[in-house]
Amino acid sequence: MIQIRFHGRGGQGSVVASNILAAAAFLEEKWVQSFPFFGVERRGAPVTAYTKIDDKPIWDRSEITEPDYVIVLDASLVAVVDVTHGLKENGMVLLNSESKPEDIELGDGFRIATVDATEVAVAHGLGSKSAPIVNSAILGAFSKASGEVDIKSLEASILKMAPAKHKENAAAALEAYEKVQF
Amino acid sequence: MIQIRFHGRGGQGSVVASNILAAAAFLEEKWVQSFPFFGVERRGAPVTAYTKIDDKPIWDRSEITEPDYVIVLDASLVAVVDVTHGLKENGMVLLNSESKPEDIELGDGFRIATVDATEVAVAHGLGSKSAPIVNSAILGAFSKASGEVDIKSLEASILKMAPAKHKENAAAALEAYEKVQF
Amino acid sequence: MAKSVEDLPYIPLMSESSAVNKTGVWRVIRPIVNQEECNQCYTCWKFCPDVAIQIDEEGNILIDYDHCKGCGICEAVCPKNCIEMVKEE
Amino acid sequence: MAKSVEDLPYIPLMSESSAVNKTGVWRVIRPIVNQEECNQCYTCWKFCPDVAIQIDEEGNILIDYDHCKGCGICEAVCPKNCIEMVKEE
Amino acid sequence: MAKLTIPQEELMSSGHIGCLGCGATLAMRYLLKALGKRTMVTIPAGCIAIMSGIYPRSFLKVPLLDVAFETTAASASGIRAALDAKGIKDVYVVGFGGDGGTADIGIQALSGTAERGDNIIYVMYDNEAYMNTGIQRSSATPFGAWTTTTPVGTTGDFKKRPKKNMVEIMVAHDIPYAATASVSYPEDFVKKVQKAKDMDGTKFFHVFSPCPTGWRFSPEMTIQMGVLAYQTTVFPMYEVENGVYRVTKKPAKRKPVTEYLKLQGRFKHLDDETIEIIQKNVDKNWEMLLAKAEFTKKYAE
Amino acid sequence: MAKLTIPQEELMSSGHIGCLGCGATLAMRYLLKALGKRTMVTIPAGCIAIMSGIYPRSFLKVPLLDVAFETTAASASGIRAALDAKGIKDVYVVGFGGDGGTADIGIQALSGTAERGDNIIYVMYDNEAYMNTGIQRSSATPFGAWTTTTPVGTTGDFKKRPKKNMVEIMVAHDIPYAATASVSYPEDFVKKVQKAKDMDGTKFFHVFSPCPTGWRFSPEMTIQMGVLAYQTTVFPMYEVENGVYRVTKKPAKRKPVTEYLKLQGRFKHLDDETIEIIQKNVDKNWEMLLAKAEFTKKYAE
Amino acid sequence: MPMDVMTGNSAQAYGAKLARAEVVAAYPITPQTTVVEKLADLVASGEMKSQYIKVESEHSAMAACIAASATGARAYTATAAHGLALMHEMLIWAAGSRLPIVMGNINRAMAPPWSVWADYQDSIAERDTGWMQFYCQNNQEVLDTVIQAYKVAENHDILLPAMVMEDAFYLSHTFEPVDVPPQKDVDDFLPPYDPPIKLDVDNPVGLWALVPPDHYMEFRFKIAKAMEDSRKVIQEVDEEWEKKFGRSHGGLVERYRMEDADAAIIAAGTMSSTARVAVDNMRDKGKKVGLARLRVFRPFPYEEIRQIAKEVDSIGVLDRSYTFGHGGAFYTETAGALYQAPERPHVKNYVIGIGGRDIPPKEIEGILEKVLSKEDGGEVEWWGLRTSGSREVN
Amino acid sequence: MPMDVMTGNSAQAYGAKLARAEVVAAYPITPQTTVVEKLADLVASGEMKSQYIKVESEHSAMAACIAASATGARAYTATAAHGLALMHEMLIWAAGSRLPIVMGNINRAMAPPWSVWADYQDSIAERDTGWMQFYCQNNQEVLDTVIQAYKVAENHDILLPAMVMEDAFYLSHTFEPVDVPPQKDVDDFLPPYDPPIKLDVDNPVGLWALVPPDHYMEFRFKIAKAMEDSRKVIQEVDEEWEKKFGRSHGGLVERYRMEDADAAIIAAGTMSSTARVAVDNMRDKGKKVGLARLRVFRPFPYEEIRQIAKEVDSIGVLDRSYTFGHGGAFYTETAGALYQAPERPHVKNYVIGIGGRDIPPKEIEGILEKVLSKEDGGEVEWWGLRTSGSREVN
Ligand SMILES: Cc1ncc(C[n+]2csc(CCOP(=O)(O)OP(=O)(O)O)c2C)c(N)n1
Ligand SMILES: Cc1ncc(C[n+]2csc(CCOP(=O)(O)OP(=O)(O)O)c2C)c(N)n1
Ligand code: SF4
Ligand code: SF4
Ligand code: SF4
Ligand code: SF4
Ligand code: SF4
Ligand code: SF4
Ligand SMILES: [Mg+2]
Ligand SMILES: [Mg+2]
Repeated sequence: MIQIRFHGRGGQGSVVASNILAAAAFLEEKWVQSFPFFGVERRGAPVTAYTKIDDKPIWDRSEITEPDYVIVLDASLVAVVDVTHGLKENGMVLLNSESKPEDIELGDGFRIATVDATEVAVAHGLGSKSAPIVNSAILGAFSKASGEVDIKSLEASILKMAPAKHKENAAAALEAYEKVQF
Repeated sequence: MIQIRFHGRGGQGSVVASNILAAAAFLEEKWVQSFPFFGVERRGAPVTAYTKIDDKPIWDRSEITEPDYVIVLDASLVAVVDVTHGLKENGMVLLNSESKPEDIELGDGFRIATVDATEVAVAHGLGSKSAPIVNSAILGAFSKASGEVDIKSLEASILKMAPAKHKENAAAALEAYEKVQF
Repeated sequence: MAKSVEDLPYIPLMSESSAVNKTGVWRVIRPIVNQEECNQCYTCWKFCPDVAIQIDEEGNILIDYDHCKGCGICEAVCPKNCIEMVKEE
Repeated sequence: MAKSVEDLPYIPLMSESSAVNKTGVWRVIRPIVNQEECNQCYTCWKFCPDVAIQIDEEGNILIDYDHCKGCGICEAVCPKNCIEMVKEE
Repeated sequence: MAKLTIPQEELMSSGHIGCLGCGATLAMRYLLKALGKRTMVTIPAGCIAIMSGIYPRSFLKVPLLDVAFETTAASASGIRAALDAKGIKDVYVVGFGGDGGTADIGIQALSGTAERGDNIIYVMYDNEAYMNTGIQRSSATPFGAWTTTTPVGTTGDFKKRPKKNMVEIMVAHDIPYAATASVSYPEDFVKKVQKAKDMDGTKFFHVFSPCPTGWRFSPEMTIQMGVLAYQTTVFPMYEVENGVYRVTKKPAKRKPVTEYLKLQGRFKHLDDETIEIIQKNVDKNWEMLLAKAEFTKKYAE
Repeated sequence: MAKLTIPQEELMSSGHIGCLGCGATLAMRYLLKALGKRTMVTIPAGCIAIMSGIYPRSFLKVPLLDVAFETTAASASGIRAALDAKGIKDVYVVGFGGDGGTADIGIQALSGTAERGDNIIYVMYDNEAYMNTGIQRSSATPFGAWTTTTPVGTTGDFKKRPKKNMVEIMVAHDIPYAATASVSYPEDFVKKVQKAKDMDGTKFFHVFSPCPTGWRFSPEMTIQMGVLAYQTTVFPMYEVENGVYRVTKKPAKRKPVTEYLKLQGRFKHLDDETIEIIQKNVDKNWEMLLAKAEFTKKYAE
Repeated sequence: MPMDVMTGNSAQAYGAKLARAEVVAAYPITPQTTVVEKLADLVASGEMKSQYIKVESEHSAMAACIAASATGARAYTATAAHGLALMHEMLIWAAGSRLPIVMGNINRAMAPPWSVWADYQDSIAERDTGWMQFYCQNNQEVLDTVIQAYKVAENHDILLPAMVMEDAFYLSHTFEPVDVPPQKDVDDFLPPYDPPIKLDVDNPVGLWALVPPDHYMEFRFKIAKAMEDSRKVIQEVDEEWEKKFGRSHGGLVERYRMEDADAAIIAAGTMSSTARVAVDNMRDKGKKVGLARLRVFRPFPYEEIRQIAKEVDSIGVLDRSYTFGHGGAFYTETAGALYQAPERPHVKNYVIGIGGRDIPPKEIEGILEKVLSKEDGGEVEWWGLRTSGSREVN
Repeated sequence: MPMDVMTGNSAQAYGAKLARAEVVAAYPITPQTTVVEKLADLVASGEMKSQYIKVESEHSAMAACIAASATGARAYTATAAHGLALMHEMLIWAAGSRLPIVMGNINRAMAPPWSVWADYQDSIAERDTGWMQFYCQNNQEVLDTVIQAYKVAENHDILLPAMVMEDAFYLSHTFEPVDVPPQKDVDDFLPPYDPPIKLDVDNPVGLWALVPPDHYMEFRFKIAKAMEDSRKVIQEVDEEWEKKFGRSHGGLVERYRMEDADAAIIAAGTMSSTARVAVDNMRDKGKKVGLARLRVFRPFPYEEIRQIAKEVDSIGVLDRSYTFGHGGAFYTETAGALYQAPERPHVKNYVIGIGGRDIPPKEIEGILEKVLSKEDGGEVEWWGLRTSGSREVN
């Protein structure tokens, strides 16, 4: 089973991202499960979501404590949330950041990938510079950096599930797929 | 245990009568229990109430099916209710009626007493001819006819418990005590 | 009469008219119509809360003593004063 | 930190100020006051929903960045346009 | 045979177990005359719920749904929704509740129904207290009245707050039609029902229904009690159609409230001073009503 | 240092977890400024109930009682009764509920409290939907609005009934004081609270509290939104004291409603025709309000 | 000998008065109505000093009691059937709040169909709310238990609400001897309510909070613990009462003629009152039967029940309610408690008196015969159900 | 392989849509909200033809469903926690009315303190109302069970309402594969609602009545009987479903790896989903353990439970709720049912996951170890309770 944890802010679409990722893997005939951390967070507050992907039905419904991947939608969260908590040995953190992976300091024992999802999103008209909607972009990057889900499946899933601007979201994912660094 | 059943009409005070009788017996250091037949009767509709009197605590809470006495507050009920139902062999029916006991036809096997409680009540200003409040008067008659409870206790109990016109009610009881025929 | 469980429907539905309740037994005073004086204005019919006044084919007022409770409203509202309440025996 | 049952009161009473919630971490844009231009009208103070603007002893406006969420209301209401919202790093 | 002033058909049966001279039953009787057979009625707890007597009897000749005390309006909404789902359009749905079931425990459901604009007719028969349970105060109990929970006692503990004004509250809900009516004026009531019944939305009727048992007057006086309430304008007759007030019957000369109060046991403890307060309030309300009728006139379409 | 226009003392704490630019919290902040320390507040479910964040934190510096969603007013009555029983007279008791908790599920308790005349202050902070649960329609949602339960869809299923008029409903309850207020006009709000707080009986405030999250506007616009609601008279500022209406702030020139509507995502589906309907209703309500103010003037003592 | 004669509902009201309830919030419902009326009389006559809130529904009654109790006032209400059911959410609230409210409940059947008669579905359906439940067998017990209940509920180790049950009509409207103790003695017994935490402007805290999974369970455990501890306190308070007033009501389970019994019935309320007569009659015939009266159903007296299993071979559990889909609640919980007992008497459920069907002693004697004989015929029997083959029952 | 991915709440809404619910009356509450929102979307998009009443409270939601169902329309609602509690009176009303309403309930903890997380007190506290109760373990089961529930409920021998439970967040907000069957197939499976009696102007009768003690008991018996009969119907409907749609959900009690088990746990909802992993892990270590999932709690599956007692030596009953004053309801009822069984395995109650505390497989493995060892230490254990001495649990 592959376990992915998302960190974002209320209103940024982390939960939608976790669902789109699950749906993409599902298109590849995987069994999936995704869910938010169950809180009462308001817009702006840090939030967490999870996706599990497996070859067989997933019966375990408990929270993910040892993720294989961590996806951070908003780099400013790194300062306030322990994003790598429990991350598996040799796991990967994917950050929305202008920086290069090698410039990110998060500790040892895992891989780092980065993509400037904000730039990509804004370029595709997804939100504004101060409130970009980066979830599709970062998923595109995840596809490439992790290799866990095909960008085609992701695209299909975005086209189906994005709450609005389907094409723009799909395009952003494709662009971020190309731009991710790891 | 002595068991008394009252028949009256909603609004005529049969339940109050059953309670006053119980309270009177209680003054004589008896254990008592009185309660209405549990219905949803409106004013005017036939209603039933019960009083039990004993020398020891009364634990049995079931309805009276075989009364020793039946008290009928409104003679017109005789036509519509089987007032003597279950009445014990040699039991007594006390009727509010102008007639003499010997003129009352209710069947055999029990004693009959009558008192014109309506007249007595109206004479003491208790209700009107068409809606007399006869409960005190008939209890006075019961005291004499049954001998089960002293008129003094009854008087005390009426003075304490009558909802209004305490003295008039007590006087009515005393008068009916004198006038009852059996 | 009380029915046994097998004879009861699955829910306690009301399928019988309340007219089976003979509320006439509640009555202690009885309205008597003086048909002579009645002008068939039907004020009494209109105000009877017990639907106990009927109008027959000739337009006469009929009291349904099975259900009349003897409230006295008909007497009170009759503009012709042609209803009288008398004590039941 | 999670407390054990022995260390908890018998009811979950609220006895601590919500100020321990450092809602400043929610902020993605930060208000910066230009104290020079500020005329101390306190309009910003009045409308801050997060009680994150204080008035110091000299009457100056102070932003409590531990709690300011960066809503931008202060900037929007300032008649002197002397608050600027800048992106957090 | 004179012409009848209200429909002859009886959709309420005799044999119900209301008290002698019960006003509430008259309200039901007139209502059904006005609406006819294709009507469904839902009834909460209250005197009206036990009118049928015991199982398996019904005092109505139309479908009747007994519902929980506080749910009349929501139940009517549910019936309407079911009929709509089935495409049945020609049936009137009526919620028929007492003042307690309407103005107290049922006001929330009613407010919801009115706000949604559900297409039902709501009738509040008002006997000004919880009668079924034995004369406890309701919010519709008038200022000054004795009830078993405002028992006067030695401390003068009668009802101290004014009667809740349900028509005003319903008008504030922006409904197409709200009106008062009285069992003493069946023609007026029937006319109003017939006027409103086919309007879309929630229609509200506040029907004055004197109760000899609870108000402590002799049963033959029921109709007279409604007449006096009208003549004193303790209970005026009016309607409000889309916000426009109209007084439907206006007494030639208003009688003093004492003529109404003095006949009822529930007011017998009142001193002159308190009666004066009542008179003043009645005067003010009447004046306000006339003023509203005047000033909303221009909105009449 | 300029003179502050509202009291300086902060009885609401920072660190609450309302969204950026939350109007509801401003309503609480101003209210407590107006009432001061000797105040007890009871709060039902709703955004305001979770403002403290998690156990053991409180966002208020005065006693706070969390209560079930529908019980705000009854709870306030209970607190008042307890204080009365103990002879404590100098404490204000406040029920502070959202529009849903007040105008929908809590209206019955409120109606009861008002009818009894219990001596409390009730504040409805109005963000025009169930926000805590994610923007579902309430009865206070205005005509035309999108919410998640009036989702427009392909069938044009936006809210079709007008906003429930809580002030009118409360005025119909014959209470000493009812008023509107807005978080955009704290001085007006504070003044009204201070005027009413010592009156005996139930006092009602309807406080316009824009919600960026639910109305879909940018958080810095909260105050502006209230200003526009006032300037368009979508939400007028007035008070009703013992039945006497008074407009407390009157815009020099009324702006067209589009200026208010167009800034909010929840109205973005509206076509011109529907906006026209909204404008007409706003016009009519404004006119009626002025007329009431005019005609009730004479009852002012 | 008692000093007065009154109904169970008057006894409730006097209980509340003697306990000096400071806030009463109540709404009328048959057959509780005379409780609220009596309270209104007591207040209107100045005999009782209470703030009496005449609420618009039972839901608000309980909400007001909760708020009043949280503000430090002793709060009382009474209700029945639909009123109790309408309070359901608030009952859970009161217990979760740890507020020692006392409430009279007059057990009445639930509609539909409408019925105003005795039946326990109303209070049984509140068994999961965290309230203590006392079922009374006579009016004296009603009055005494209201006062006892406050003493238990307000104990700082407990702080849980309590219901004091009366059977519809069988107690509520039945007039019988009751001793009304002097106010002074009751004051000695029951000190003023003094909660550890309350709403107070001079010491402002918030009550209740949002509690995520990291602590909610622990707070729930505290309620469970308090309810467990209440067993001892109920027992002690009844003993203290006996010392002071000369009568006990049996603690959690009252035993009647259980000495050397072979068979016993477990019952509650007025059914157990009548059952004493049945037991006496059977004993007169030499049959060794006894009665265990469930005075308290919450907390469930499993120890006392297990003790009975040690003593008898056969038990009949009488339920005046039925939980659709399983069985009478007194029965299923008794059986559940007995599962862990080493002894294993024959146990059977008799569903009886539903919807107010009258229960004369001879019916209970019939059951006792069956229990004695351990005759089986199924786990649950609806006693007195009118079937096409059955004898006429009342 | 399923066809779609969705949350449990979407599955509820699709269930109602596929069942062609004619009237929906609902009120939002976390975590049910997305059910009402999804339904609003389906109606607003024209995909679902329903009268959707956006009521002002849950009490009115159920009242409207009752009235609609009595008028012959298929009615649906969904709620959670306080919403369910507020309906309590109406739940008893719906069952007493014999109306086959189906309701989704998203199990959430009750306040105070406020909590929006998974806990069963809400629905357990409705165990005495006469509703069937289904507890689901995944979203597929949610969708399927809504439809199955109508089929059971509307059976003319049953005519009782049913609740379909989802765990807060663990299903309600969890996105996972779900097969949405074609409308046509569902129409074949579930014929239109056609009650024997309904409100109808052409055939006017009154519904419900005042029923004195002479008949009330008999009507109550009919409900009891219908609920008993529902056991068979639930089983049959699930089998028919399997035939048609290729999947069963286990009837009343789903058995997992019970072959030759020495010990078993009884659990429900998502806890039993996670427990499968725990059982697998234990089996991998050679430990003979199994799982019996309570899919249905009302009617209580006592036969199935007794069957389990025949097979194993030790049983742990897991409760995500606690009845103050007795024990977890699944436990006390299981023990009650087992009292009459000839076998007598060791039985113990584990209270776990209260207020949404997360339950990883290793916690359940810990319980399974204990159950296997029959280690005693009391009848009830609060598993994972944070005490001063305890290990850190998540
Ligand atoms: C929830 C609930 N609370 C209380 C009752 C008891 N109850 C039944 S009828 C009634 C009074 C009804 O008053 P109203 O609506 O004015 O009708 P009326 O009896 O006066 O005709 C009450 C309090 C009930 N049935 N349900
Ligand atoms: C009985 C009950 N039903 C539903 C809920 C769920 N609920 C909590 S807050 C809320 C909406 C509150 O709306 P409003 O009162 O307008 O306050 P807002 O959240 O908008 O501030 C709802 C529906 C609840 N807590 N209790
Ligand atoms: S007395 Fe009353 S019930 Fe009888 S006919 Fe006249 S009005 Fe009708
Ligand atoms: S009211 Fe009098 S006159 Fe008129 S119809 Fe009746 S009896 Fe005749
Ligand atoms: S940005 Fe918003 S929260 Fe921050 S100080 Fe300005 S008004 Fe307050
Ligand atoms: S609003 Fe602007 S000018 Fe006024 S005090 Fe604030 S910063 Fe200064
Ligand atoms: S109490 Fe009043 S309303 Fe009720 S039946 Fe009797 S007269 Fe009619
Ligand atoms: S949703 Fe609206 S009302 Fe609620 S906290 Fe956010 S901004 Fe405030
Ligand atoms: Mg009434
Ligand atoms: Mg709101």
